[in-house]
Amino acid sequence: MTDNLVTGTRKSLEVVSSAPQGDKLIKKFLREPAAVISLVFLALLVVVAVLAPLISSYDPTATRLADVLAPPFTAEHPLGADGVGRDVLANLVYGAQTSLSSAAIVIAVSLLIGVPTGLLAGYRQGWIDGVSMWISGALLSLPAIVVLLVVLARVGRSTSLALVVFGILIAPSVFLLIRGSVRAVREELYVDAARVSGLSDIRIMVRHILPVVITPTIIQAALLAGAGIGIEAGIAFLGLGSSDKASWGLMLNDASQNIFNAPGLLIWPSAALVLTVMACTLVGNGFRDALANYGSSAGPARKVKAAEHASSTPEPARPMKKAPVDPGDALLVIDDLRVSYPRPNGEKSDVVKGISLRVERGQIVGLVGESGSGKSQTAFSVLGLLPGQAHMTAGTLSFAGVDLLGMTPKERNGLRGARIGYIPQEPMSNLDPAFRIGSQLTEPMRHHLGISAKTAKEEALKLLARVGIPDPERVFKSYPHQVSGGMAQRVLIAGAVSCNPELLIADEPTTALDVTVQADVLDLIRSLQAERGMGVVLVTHNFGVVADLCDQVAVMRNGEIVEVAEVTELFTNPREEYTRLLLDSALDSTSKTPADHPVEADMTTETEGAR
Amino acid sequence: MLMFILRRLASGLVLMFVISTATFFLLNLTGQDPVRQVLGPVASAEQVETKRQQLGLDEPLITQYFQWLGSAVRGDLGRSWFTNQPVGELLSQTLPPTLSMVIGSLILAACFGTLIGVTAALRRGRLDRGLQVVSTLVQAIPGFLVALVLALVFAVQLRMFPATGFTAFAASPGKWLASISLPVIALALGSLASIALQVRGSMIDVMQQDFVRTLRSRGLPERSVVVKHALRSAAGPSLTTVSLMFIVAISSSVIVEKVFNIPGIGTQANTSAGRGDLPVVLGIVLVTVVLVVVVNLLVDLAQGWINPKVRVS
Amino acid sequence: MTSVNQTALPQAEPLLRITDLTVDYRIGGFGRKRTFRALQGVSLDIKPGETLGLVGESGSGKSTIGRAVLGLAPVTGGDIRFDGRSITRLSKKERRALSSDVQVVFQDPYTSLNPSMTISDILSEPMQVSGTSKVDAQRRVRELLDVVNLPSNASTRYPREFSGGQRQRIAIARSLCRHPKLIVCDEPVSALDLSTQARVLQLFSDIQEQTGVSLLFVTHDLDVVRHISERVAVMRRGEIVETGTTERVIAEPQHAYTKALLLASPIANPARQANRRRERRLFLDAQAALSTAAR
Amino acid sequence: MRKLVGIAAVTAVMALTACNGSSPGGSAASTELDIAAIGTPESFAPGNFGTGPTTQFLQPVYDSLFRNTNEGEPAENIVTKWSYDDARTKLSLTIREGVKFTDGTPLDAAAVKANLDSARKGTGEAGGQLRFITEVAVTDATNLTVTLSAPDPSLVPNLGGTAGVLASPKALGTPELDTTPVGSGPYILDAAKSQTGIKYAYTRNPDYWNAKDFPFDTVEVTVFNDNNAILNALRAGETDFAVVTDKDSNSLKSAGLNIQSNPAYTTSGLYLFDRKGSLVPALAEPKVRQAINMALDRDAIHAQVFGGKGKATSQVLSSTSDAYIPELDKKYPFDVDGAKKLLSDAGYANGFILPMPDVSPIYPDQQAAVTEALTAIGITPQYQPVNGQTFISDLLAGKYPAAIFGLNSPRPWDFAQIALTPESLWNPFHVSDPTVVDLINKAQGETGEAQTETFRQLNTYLVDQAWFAPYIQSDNVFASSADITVTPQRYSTLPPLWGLAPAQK
Repeated sequence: MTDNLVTGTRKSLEVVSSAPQGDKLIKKFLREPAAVISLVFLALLVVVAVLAPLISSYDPTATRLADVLAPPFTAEHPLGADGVGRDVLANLVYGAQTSLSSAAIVIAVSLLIGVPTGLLAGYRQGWIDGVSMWISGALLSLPAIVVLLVVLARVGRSTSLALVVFGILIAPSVFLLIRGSVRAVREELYVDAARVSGLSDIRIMVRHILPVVITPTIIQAALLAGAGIGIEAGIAFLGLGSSDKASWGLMLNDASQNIFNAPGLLIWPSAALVLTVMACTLVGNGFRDALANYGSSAGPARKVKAAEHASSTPEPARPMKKAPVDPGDALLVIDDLRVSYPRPNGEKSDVVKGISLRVERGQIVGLVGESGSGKSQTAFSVLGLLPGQAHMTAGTLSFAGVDLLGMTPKERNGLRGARIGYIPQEPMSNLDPAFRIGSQLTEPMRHHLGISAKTAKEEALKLLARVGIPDPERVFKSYPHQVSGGMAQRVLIAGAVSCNPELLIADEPTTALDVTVQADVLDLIRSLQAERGMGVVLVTHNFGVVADLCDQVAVMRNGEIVEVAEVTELFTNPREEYTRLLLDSALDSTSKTPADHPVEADMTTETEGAR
Repeated sequence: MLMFILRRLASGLVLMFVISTATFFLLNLTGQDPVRQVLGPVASAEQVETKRQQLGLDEPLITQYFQWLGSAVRGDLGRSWFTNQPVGELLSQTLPPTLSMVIGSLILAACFGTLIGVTAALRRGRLDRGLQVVSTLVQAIPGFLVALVLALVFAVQLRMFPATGFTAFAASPGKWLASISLPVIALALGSLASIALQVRGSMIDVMQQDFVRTLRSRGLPERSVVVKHALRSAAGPSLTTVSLMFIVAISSSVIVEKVFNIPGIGTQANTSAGRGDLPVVLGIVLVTVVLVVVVNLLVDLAQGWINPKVRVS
Repeated sequence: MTSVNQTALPQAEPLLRITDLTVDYRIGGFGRKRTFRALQGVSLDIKPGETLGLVGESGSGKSTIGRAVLGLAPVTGGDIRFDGRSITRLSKKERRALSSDVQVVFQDPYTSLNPSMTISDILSEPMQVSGTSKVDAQRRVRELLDVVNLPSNASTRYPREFSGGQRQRIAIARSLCRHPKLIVCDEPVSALDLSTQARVLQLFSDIQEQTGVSLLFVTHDLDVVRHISERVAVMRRGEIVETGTTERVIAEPQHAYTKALLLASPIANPARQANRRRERRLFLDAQAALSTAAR
Repeated sequence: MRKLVGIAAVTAVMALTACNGSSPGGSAASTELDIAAIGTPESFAPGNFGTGPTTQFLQPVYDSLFRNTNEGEPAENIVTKWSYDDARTKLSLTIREGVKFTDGTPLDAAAVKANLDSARKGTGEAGGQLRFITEVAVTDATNLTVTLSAPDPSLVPNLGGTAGVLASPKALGTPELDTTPVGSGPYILDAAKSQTGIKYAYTRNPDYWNAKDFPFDTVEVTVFNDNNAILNALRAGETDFAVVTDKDSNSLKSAGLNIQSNPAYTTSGLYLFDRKGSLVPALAEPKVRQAINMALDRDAIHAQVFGGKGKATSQVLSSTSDAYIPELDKKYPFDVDGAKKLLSDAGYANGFILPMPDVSPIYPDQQAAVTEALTAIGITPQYQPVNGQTFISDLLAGKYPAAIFGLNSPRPWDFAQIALTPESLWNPFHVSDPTVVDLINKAQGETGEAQTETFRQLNTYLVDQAWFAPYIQSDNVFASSADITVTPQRYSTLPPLWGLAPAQK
């Protein structure tokens, strides 16, 4: 049970950064049927516990010899009586009281210890943090039962004592959660902003940190409740708890003693226990999921990311309305490409709305647009790497005269890396941190070219030297975190061209780089392209990069291509208003000041984006 | 690397010291006379005094503590007050059954949990939802209930496995496997569900990582992407879970050993704590802490293997 | 629109003077200590109503200067004087008092606003600290929204309902709420789309014109600097390599690094970019020859 | 992925079938005896152990001086001839010749003396049974005399139990003897297969003088901590013999096990220790104690709590002994109104509060029954949480005025010794009643019919005065596999090792 709490802690932490306000969260929560049912169940349980005297007229601890193992479903004992003649129903409902109060004790103790220490350690850091982390680690590495046994053996049977001890032992889960949340929030810029605004530490704590900590604490409390109820039952079952109160654990103990005489006795307490613990977990998880979904919809940038999940490439479908376009001898032909994502409310949101594009062999085509214009989605469509739930259709999607749409995922995979190369945007996050750069370079080569490990290594070293890495041997042996961002991007470029692809798809290949490195990388891409005669699709938002590299430019906006032109033509004589607006926004000395285009103040039409 | 191991071991030593000290004084807290307990009601006051001297309990508590600590450091954990058996010998007898069970259950839980978690993460849909429901259910079922039912069905009714007892591996590997099968399953079930959920979660996260897309863009076979690359990265958080599970499994073994009458460290802890057999309880506490320290160290080393970045710090 | 005009200071007296500033970050946690020197003896001045652009690549220490001025970075040496008095080491209380004069706009519009607070709360929070009444604060919020070209009904909404550019406007409004004399702008437009970037920069210019506030404008983009600031300081590896008027630095860079920076930035004009590329090639070859000769 | 799952499943199935192949075959072979025990032996050093369940661990390795017959009468074993002097304070013993301990030491008179001397210093119940011995004198290699401070009617039968076991004089006094017995018995403890406190494996002593009485080649005594585990082991055929609860006996019977019940020589009831009224004055009043006796519905308790096993009675002396008087059981019929009347006669019409230890973890159903009975007549039991470790010493220290408890009650003399004299261990408030003391002193010097008569008077007096409120003299229920037969022994709570034999097929 402990492990769940602690892993749960980690999961809860992930949602800390997006603290929502109540009403929306509840709406989200209500969309999780399991959680809602569980919450209703727990509410009913509370009602049952409170109304116990009304539900059963029996004293749960009163025994009647005449009723020993009385059968269930009689008027006298609706659920029968146990091995010492106690009414099962009465024990079940009064047991709910015990279970709920056990949950309360565990929650109270662990929160009382965990929350203040967590706040202190997270906010103060330094030695307080070090010491409390050590203690928390020490507590977590204690086997709970052994400690309970020792304590109970010395102090005597007492459920509440055992629960208090358990609460202390489990307090680190709360501590870690709170500490983690506080640290996460501390790092947030808005806390810095609040500090700069002149807020006192206490005010920052109350206004900015506590609200964020509260929701995960509630989640954790739900999980703690489950653990507390479970441990109470365990203690009672082992005969280490108080015996003067009804308890599901005691019922289980009695039932297990009568397992051959009246196996039916096992059903009621087991069901009550399992359902209650499960309900607590589900409520906790429900809140967490609600929060997690919630957090992910915070910004447009995060939406796509969270929506993406790993799965096989979606089956492409061809819309029936149009006949395929003849690809001719073009390298890449895209016709009427559409990509859409399902929305939570069941509708679809179109991110690419029927675009057409042609890339000739050896040609560099720039795909320019602001964030959300669909340029990256277009690139991924060509690669066949759209996330699982994306829906893609196209009239034509052909590469070097081959119809990509008709291919099996396996055939498609055979093209990737071998004939179509890909350069991603973020150099660091695109290398597998667990593998040496060398093995990440050689693996695709060995797979596609069928060469030996030795040959692959030689090739890789040559490639590394080619992309301008001064010490290929060292980089070959390095892990990604041991090289700089510029180096990593060169490694990724080396990987993209390692199998001599005919088409290179570069998705903002220089955006994450410093400007001097960017210039070097652009030079590298240009020279590689010239050397190998690759066709290149270059996705970028930077007109400088376009001007530097491209032959042909397609300007995208809201999932559509608004203009395609030869590069010089586009810069000297933009046809579309939008292209002009974008060009004017460029801040370099050639452009006019943006003041010529008054800013639209009406926020309902304004869509100021961020990358 | 060596520094790292040494630092962890030093921290482990401190932990051992702190916990054994706490246990020692806790056990002496209530001021009950342990000697009377050892000798039983029949013994005369004189006999009790003799025994007290024999056990060194006439000394002040602090002296007793340092005497114990002194010999513990030299590897002598003393003898049981009740059976006069050397604690070291007792531990060497009770550890194998428990470790067989605990390690067996972790292996089982890790293998099948990973398998199920990965499958659920990749397939999603109905299988995934099913997994989540079943996992929550399984985690909610108390271990003793599982053990009870397993014993009844597979041992008593079907007689597929022994219902009670433990056979040492050295005595008969086949019987050893048979004797730990049911306890291992009983212990593993909950952990298996947690690991499956954990692996599923991290796997889903990893599969969303940029580098996975880039690996795919290199045309690597799906199996290589999933098993070689993604799973390795996803294993990190799950490994931490495994070390926590080890601790939980040691705890749960108290109950499982009781149900299957396995003479392990949990049973011993229960008996000795119950009657206040201080040397034995201290020995058990020490050995569990050592195990936990070692397992945590191994997990950290494994983390380093999985995530080279960790190795540096 | 109330405008706070420049305080009557003689032009020679800078609003912010940083002398020989050194900042060391501690890395590694409990027990093991190592330090990383982020700034090494940096000096610069900002006059009232002036905008100083601070350019450099990632890790050059440019953001650290801003954070040091705000009291968010551990200063190990040197002095920061604001309005004639040292603010290098202030007590928490003094630092809070300073908050009405020195404000900030951060880079990331997504994390710089507390997602659980309404725009009204975010904007009025700094004012409540200084004891402004609720009614006054509400009035000021409306004013501020107007200044940054957001409709007044925005005040009841939450940050996530706004786009990146709009959030940045909210952050700017927050920085303005107590009529500061200096705003530290830490890459405030680098996460924005091109067209948005231009509009936000324009907003900064407008505000400066209206209020006479000084800006310490940290950015990696020389084009941005050219747009916003009269003076520029170029940073590299924790040191300032060159300072001067923006025009002069761009037209005739003195330091090789500045030159490299300028030549690396691509121009949105194919012909001129091709030219610049050639220049850069030549420059780099010359540099290489120089370093070979030196050896 | 599917392939992987498949492989894993196949491995699992193979592992399972492999287990199945080597699953335990049960202990059907007549050469192996598996016994389930619930306690652990305190020690293997003579005098340091108890007299009850410990027997199971000692009998395989130790000979005792006598061997009691199935009727509980002492008979020859190591001692071949014995006699008392007229004052019954000198016991002469003749030792069997040629018996050797397994370490080669001869079992002679000197060895017996060494054992008795050592055992009487022992701290266990067995040692306590030797407390009347003042001297042991060796006459020659095979003869010795035991001198007593006062007559001890139970000495000889006790020397046929654990008080009379003989360990090698070489091992006496060594710490190893606590865990490793060296005796002259039919079996030797196999240390390699044994685990102290958990499992004791015995193999044949090849040189044993009386091997024919011990048909099994090996004996294994396993300690169980959980009742369900015992039931499972019995049902799975992993154990041949175990003591089970009354309630479980029926279901075990239908599972094909032999069920036998035999008096447990334990009187269960409400022990009214505070007869002086030190803590609860009401208990000093005989009418109150009698009322409590009348409040107990013994037949119901017999049927419900003890599954109809054992004997419902209001007497503490064993119903198998001659001191038992059937008529006395009619003295306190279940009569709530009568009990209430007695209470009000004694001046406790409104009842009183009776503090007692909470024994619900061990005797939940007995506690339930007693609570029901006391509550019915207005006495409020107040259960106090008990620390398992200190329960017995708390009882002995007189912390509780009354307790739900069970005392061993074999021969009347033994019961008088442990519970009736003012110094008795189980007379924690040291109540001294001249009638009781006189009767016990009288019986000490008597034998045969005269002694029996004295004990009958004592019994009658105890019941009249309601010294106790017993309800059942319980039975031990033995469950055994169909492969063995079980022959119990009178006055012994467990059948002796020689009482277990392979079933005739």
